[in-house]
Amino acid sequence: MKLWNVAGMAVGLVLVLVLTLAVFGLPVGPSLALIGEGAFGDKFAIARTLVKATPLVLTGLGMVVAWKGGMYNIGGEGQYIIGAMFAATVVKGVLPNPHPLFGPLILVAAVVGGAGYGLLAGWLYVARGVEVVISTILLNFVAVQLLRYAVTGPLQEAKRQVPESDLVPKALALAKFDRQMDLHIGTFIALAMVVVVWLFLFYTRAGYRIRLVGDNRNVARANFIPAGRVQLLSMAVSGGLCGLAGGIDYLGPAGQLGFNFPQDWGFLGIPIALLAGLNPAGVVPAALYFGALFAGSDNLARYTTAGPTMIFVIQAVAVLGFVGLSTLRLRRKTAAAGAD
Amino acid sequence: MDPIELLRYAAPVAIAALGETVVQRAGLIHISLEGTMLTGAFFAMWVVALTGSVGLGLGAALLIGAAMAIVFGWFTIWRAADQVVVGTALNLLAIGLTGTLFRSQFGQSGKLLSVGKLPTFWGGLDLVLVLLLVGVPVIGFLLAKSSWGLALRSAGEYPKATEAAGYSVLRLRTGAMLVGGMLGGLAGAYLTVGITGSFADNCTAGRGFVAIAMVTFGRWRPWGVLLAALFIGAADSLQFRFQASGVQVPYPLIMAMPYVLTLLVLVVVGKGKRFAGGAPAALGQAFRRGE
Amino acid sequence: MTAEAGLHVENVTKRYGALVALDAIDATFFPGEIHAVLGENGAGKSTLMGILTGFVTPDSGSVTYNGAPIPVGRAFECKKIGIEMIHQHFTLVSAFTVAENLALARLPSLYSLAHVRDRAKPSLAAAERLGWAVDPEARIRDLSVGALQRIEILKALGGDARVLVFDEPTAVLSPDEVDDLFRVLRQLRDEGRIIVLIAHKLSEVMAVADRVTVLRKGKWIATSPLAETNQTQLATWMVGELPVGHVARSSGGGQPGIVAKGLSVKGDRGEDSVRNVSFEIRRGEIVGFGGVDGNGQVELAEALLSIRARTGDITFAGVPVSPDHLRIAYIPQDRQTDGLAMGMSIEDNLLVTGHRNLSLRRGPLLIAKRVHAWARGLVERFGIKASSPEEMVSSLSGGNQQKVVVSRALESQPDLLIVLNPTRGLDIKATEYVHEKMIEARNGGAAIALFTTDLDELYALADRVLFLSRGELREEGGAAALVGASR
Amino acid sequence: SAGNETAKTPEGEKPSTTQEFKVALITPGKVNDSGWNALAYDGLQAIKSDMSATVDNQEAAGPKAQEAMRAYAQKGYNLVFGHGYEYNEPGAEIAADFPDTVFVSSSGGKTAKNAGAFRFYLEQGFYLAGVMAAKMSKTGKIGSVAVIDVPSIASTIKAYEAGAKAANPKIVIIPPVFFGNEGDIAGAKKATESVLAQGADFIIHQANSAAQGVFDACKERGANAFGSNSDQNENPSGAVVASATIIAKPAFLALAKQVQEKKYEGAVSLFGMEQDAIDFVINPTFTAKVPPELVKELEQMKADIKSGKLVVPKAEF
Ligand SMILES: Nc1ncnc2c1ncn2[C@@H]1O[C@H](COP(=O)(O)OP(=O)(O)OP(=O)(O)O)[C@@H](O)[C@H]1O
Ligand SMILES: Nc1ncnc2c1ncn2[C@@H]1O[C@H](COP(=O)(O)OP(=O)(O)OP(=O)(O)O)[C@@H](O)[C@H]1O
Ligand SMILES: [Mg+2]
Ligand SMILES: [Mg+2]
Repeated sequence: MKLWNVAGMAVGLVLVLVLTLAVFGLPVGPSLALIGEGAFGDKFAIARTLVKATPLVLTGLGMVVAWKGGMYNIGGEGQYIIGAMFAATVVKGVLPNPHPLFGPLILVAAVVGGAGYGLLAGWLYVARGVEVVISTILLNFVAVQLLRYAVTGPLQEAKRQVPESDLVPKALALAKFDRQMDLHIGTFIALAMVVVVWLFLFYTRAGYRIRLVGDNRNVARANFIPAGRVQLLSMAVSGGLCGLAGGIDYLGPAGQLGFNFPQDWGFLGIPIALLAGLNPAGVVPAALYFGALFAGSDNLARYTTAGPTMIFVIQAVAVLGFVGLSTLRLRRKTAAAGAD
Repeated sequence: MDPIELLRYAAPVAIAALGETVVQRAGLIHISLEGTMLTGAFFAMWVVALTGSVGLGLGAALLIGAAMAIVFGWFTIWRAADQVVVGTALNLLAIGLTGTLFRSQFGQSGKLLSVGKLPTFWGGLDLVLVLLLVGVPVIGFLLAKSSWGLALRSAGEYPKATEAAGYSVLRLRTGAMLVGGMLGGLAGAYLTVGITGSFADNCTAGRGFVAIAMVTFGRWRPWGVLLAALFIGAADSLQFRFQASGVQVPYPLIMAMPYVLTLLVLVVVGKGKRFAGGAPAALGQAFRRGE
Repeated sequence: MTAEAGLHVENVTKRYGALVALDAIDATFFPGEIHAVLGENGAGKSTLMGILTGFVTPDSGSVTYNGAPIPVGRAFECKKIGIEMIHQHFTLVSAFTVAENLALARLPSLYSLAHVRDRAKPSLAAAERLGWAVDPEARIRDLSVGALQRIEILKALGGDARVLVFDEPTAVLSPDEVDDLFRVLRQLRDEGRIIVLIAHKLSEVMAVADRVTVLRKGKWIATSPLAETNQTQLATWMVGELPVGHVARSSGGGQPGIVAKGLSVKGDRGEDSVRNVSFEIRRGEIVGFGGVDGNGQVELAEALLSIRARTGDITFAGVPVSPDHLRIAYIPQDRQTDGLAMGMSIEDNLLVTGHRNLSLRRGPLLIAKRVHAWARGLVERFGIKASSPEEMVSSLSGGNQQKVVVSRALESQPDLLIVLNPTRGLDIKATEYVHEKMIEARNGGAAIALFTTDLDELYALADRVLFLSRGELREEGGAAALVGASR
Repeated sequence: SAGNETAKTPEGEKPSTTQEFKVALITPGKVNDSGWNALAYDGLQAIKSDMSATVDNQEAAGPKAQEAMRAYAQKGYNLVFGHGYEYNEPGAEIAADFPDTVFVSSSGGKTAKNAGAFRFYLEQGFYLAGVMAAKMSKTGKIGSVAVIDVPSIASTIKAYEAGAKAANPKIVIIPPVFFGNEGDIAGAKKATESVLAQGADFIIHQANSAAQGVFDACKERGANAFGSNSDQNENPSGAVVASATIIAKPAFLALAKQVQEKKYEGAVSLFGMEQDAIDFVINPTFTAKVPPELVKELEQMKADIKSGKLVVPKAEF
C-alpha cells in the first residue's frame, strides 16, 4: 500500500467515526477527545492501547497465516480459548512449585492447544471436506462450552466455590514494568512473533509453500508439493498463534480463567488481518488502530452514558468503513485495468 | 414434549435456517444471520411496544431483516468483499445498535419488557408457525422445480453457467439475500413477539450461528433443515429435562452437544457429494463478472 | 447487402491487444449444409464462432442473418433469433440433473411458474426425435463425456435453433459416439438448419462436411466444397508447407530412461483419455508427442509425473518411478491455471522449483540473498522482461510469463522433463533460447517428453516423433497424422 | 502516593476539587439486566445523588476486569466497586499498587487494607419464598430456574429449598434448571416449562434479564413465580406472587460513606434484612389469595431473621 493510500484511508476512517458519533447523538468534539484521551492520554492510556493490541496482533497474525494458505479460519476465538485452557492446565500442574522458568512452558502449552484445535478444523477440511468456515463456527461454540466446563470442573479454583481457575501465581504471571500500568512483556512477545511470522512466511520453505498453496493449489500439485499437508500446517500455525494470544491474556491481563475470559479477540483477528492486507508487518498498525479504538471507546463508555453497546457500533462501522473504502479503491483499480 | 411446543421453540432456528438455505443455495454464507435475527427481534418488539400491533411488528422485522441483508449483499455480492469480514462486522453492529436503542428507549438499568404476542389458534399454532410449515414445502418446491429456484441454485453451483444461460448471478444472489434477510428478521421477531413477548440484549443467544450450521446438517434441503432444527430443539428440550429430573451431567457439556453432533454428522458425510447432496460448489465464493 | 438466406460474415477483424486473432475474414454459411471450419490451435476458429453467436464483439466488419444484421456481441439476443453455440467447454452444472440443466438453458423468465419439467420438454422432445435415450433424472456428474456432449447439444436444440455452431464437439467422443453425432448433424441439416462444425480431425471432416473453410493464424485461407478437395490439400492449407530437416540430433542410445508399458489414464470426467500406450524415452533423448490438443496429452503428462492415477507400469532406469530418486520437472499446458501463482512475484514463482534447491537454503530456511541473486540470474538469462524479480508475475505479458515457467523447470536440472507446448506465446528469440536450453538439458542426460502442437517445434527438437490421437500412440508422421486424419 | 501523583484529570471533565469523591462501578454484565447488575447500578446512582459524588460505571469482565480497576485507580477514584466474586482476588492484589483507592467486590473473601468485599444476604429472601411456596403449592412440587450455576446463585436456590423443606418436609423439589445464556429469554421460558412439566406450580428464578421468560411460562401454565433481586411484583404477566429483593442503596451508601470518611478497613461485610438490604414482598394484588396465617407467619420469620433468632443457611464464596 502506498503511503498516500494509507493517509487517505486514515482520513476516511476518522470521517466514518465522526459520522457515527454524530448519528448517535453524541457530542463529536468531547467524544473524540475522550476516545483520544483513553487511547493516548497518558502513559497508562498508551499502555492500555498496547495491551489491547497484543492479542489482536497475535490473532491477526494467525488469520494472516491461515488465509494466506487459503484456509478461511474463523475459529480464532475457539483456538484462543483452548490455548488459554492448555496454559491453565499446565499452571494447575506446576502450582505447588511455581518457578518462573515454567513460564515459557506454559506459553508453549498455549501454542500447542491452539495449534491442535486449528489442526482439527484443518483435518476436517483436508480429510473430510468440511468447509473451514462452517467447522470453525461450530468449534468456537464447543470451545466456549469446554471452557465453562473446565472452570466448573477440572480447572476450577482450589476451594471449588466460584467458576474460575485459581489466580496465576505472581511468579508465573507475565512480568510487568510498572505495577500500576497494564503493560506486560506479552506485548513484546507478540511483537517478536510478528518478526517470526514474517520470517516464517517469507524466508522459510514451509512459509513459502503456504503462500504458494494459498495462491494456486494446482501449481503446488504439479510440483509435488503436498497441498493438504501444507494447509494443515497453516491451520496449525494459525491456531498456535491464536492459542498463544489466549495464553498471554491468561498469564497477563486476566490472570485467571472464567466464563467471561473470551473477549472476541479471536474474531477481531479477521478484520485485523484484512486491514493489514494479509501482511504480517501490517498487522502491527492494524492492531494498534483497533487497540486504540477499543481503549478509547472503553474510555468513552466509562465516562459518558454512551454505554458499552455503543462501542460495538463504533467497531463495526470502523470495519465496514474500511471494507467499503478498500473495495472502492479496488474498483477504481479494476476499472483502470479494464480500460486497456 | 408436545409437538407444537417443540415446533415453537425450534421455529426461530428453523425459520432462519430456511432463509439461510436459500442464501447458501445461491452461493453465499450469511455470517451476519445472528445480527439480522437480533435486529429483527428488537425492531419487532419495539414496534409492538409503540403501536400495540403484532402485525406491524412482524412487518418491521421483515423490513429490517431485508435492510441488514441488503447491506451484507451490497458489500459481499456487488463489491465482492469477504463474507466473513462483513458478516462479523454486521454482527457487531447489530449488538451495538439494538443495545444502544434498547437503552435509549427503555432505560439504562433495564426493564423486564412484556409486549403483546402473536395470537395462537388450534391448540398453540400461530401465523408464523403456519408460515413456517407452509414455507418449507413451498421453498423446497420453488428451489427444486421453479425457474427461479433453478437459476438460483445454478448461481450457487456454477455461476458461469448461470450467466451463460442469461441470468445475472449478482441479482439472483441479491434476491436470495432478501429472502434470507427477511426470514432472518422474522425468526428474530418470533423470539420476541411469538415466544416470549420480551426483549433483552443478545436475546438471540447464538441461534443465528446454529441456523447456519443446521443448513449444513440438513444438507441444504428445506425439509432436512427443518428436521435438523427440530432435532436440535429436541436435544435442547431433552437437556432441560435431564436437568429438571436431576441427571448429573455437567451442563456445559450438554450444551455443546448440538454443535458436536453437527460436527460428527459432517465428518461422517464428509466429502461424499452423493450422500443426500453436498454443499453448493461455489459456496462462499465471490463472483466477479468477466473472470 | 444480399438478402440471401444464410449467415454472412463480411470483413470481420478482431484484435486482442497486439494480436490479430481474425484478420478481415469473409465467410458464408448456408441453410441445409454442414460447414466445417478448420485450422490449427489458435487459428481463430473459436473467435470467429464467438462472433457469429454473439459471445465476442468484433472490432470491425458485419454479420447478417437472412439479410438482417445480428445483435452483435449479445449472445442472449442471438439465442432469441435462433443462433446457438455448443461450447468447446461445457457449461453444465454437475450437481444438477439432466432435466435441470436443459431447463436452465431455456430462455429465462424467473417469475414464470413453468416447472423444470416443462422447460426441459422441448429439449427432451428433440432427444426423442434424434433417437437419443436420455434419462432426465440422471445427475450430470454421473454421466460419461459422450453423454455430456449430447446434453450440451440438446440444450441448444430445445429452443428450435436455426443456426447451430458446434465448437469441437468430437474432441472427447469415442468413434461410435462420433458416428452417432454425425448422424444427428445430418438429420439437423436435412431439417434445413445451418450447421457449423469445428473439428481438427480431417477424417471426421471428410465424413460429414458439405463445405470447408480453412483459417490459419487469423487469416482466411480457403473455402471449398468438400467434393473438390482432399485430406492432403486440407492439411496443407491448415499448416502451410511442412517443415523438413532436423537440427542437432541426439547421438542416440543414451542410458536407459523412462519406460512406459501398457499405460492407461482416465481424464477428469472419468473418460479413457490414454489407452494402453507403451514407449521409451532414454536419457539424452527428446521424444516428441505430436497431435492436436485434447487427445490425452495432459493426462499422459500428469501420469508420467505421478500426479494422476494410472494403470500400467512406468520405470526409470529399470526401477519403478518414485520421486525419491528421480528429479522431475514440468512445464504445464496452461500456465495460468497450473503454472503460475498469479498473486505472487516473479521470484516466488521461480521458487516453485527453486525452494528445493539445496544451494538456496539452509535447512528449513531460504537464504534471501542467494535467492535474490539466483532469481535475478534467471530473469537475465531467460530475458524475462521485468523491472525486477520482485515484480508481480501477473503484470508480465503472456510470453514473459511463459518464460518464468520454462526457466524454472529447466534450471532445476531434472532427470525427466515433461514439457507441454513450451514456446506457446514466445517470440522467435525466446523460442530459440528455450529450444537451445532443452537441447542442453538433453545433452546433459535428461530424458525429455515434449508434447507440442507446433510442427516446427516438433521436428526441430524431437529425436523421435510419436503422435497422440484419441489417447493412442501412432508412429507415422506427416500432416495427415498431425491432424488426426488416419483412423 | 504514586497512584494519585501520576493520575491526571481527563480533559473535558469539570475541574476537580481536592475534596471530590469519585466512585466507580464495574459490572460483569450489562447494567440493564433488571437483575444483578441493574441493582448495583441503582446503588451507584444513589451514591451520586445522595453524596453528590462523581460516579462512573463500566462493563468489564475477564481480561478487561483488572484493566478497568486500574484505569479508575489511575484516575484517582476513591472507591471502585467490582460487582461480583470475580473482582475479589484481583482487587485485593491491585489494591497493593493503589493505596489511595478502595476496592470492594460483591462477594468473595479476600481482604487487604484497602480492599474487601460485601455481600447481600439474598438467601434470606429466597428462604421465605421457599416457605411460601411449600405452604401454598397445590401439587406439592416446587422448582427454580437460573441462568448459570455460579455459587452466588446456587446459594440462594439452596436457601429457597431449605425454606421449603422447613415449612413442609414432604415438599418435592425439582432440581434447578440452568439455561446458560444471560439474554436468552426463550431459553429461560423453555427451561421453566421443563420444570413446570415435572409438576411444579411455584418457581423462583435467578434469570436476570431473561426473567420475563420465566414469568411468561408460569402465566401460560397457570403457575406462580417469585421475583428476585428487585421487586418484580408488578410484572405485567401477573404471575409474580412475591419477590425476594435486594435494596442496594443502604449497602452502597454505607460503604461509600466509610470510604469517604477514611474509615474503611478491608473487611467482608454482610447486608441482610437486619440492615434493611434484603426484603421479601408479597404482591399486594395477590394478598387475598394468601392465607392470613401464612402472611403472619412470614412476617414473624422476617422478624426472627432480623433478631437473629432464625439463621438462614448460606454458602461461603
Ligand atoms: N479473450 C482473449 N484475450 C486475448 N487473446 C485471446 C482471447 N481469446 C482468444 N485469444 C487469442 O486469439 C487467438 C485465436 O484464438 P481462438 O480461440 O479463436 O483459436 P482456435 O482456433 O479456436 O484454437 P483452438 O483450436 O486451440 O481452440 C489465439 O492466439 C488466442 O490466444
Ligand atoms: N523435482 C521432483 N521430482 C520428483 N519428485 C519430487 C521432486 N521434488 C520433490 N519430489 C518429491 O515430492 C515429495 C515432496 O517433496 P518435498 O520437497 O516436500 O520433500 P522433502 O524435502 O522431504 O520435504 P518435507 O520436509 O516437506 O518432507 C517427496 O517425496 C519428494 O521426493
Ligand atoms: Mg477454440
Ligand atoms: Mg518428505
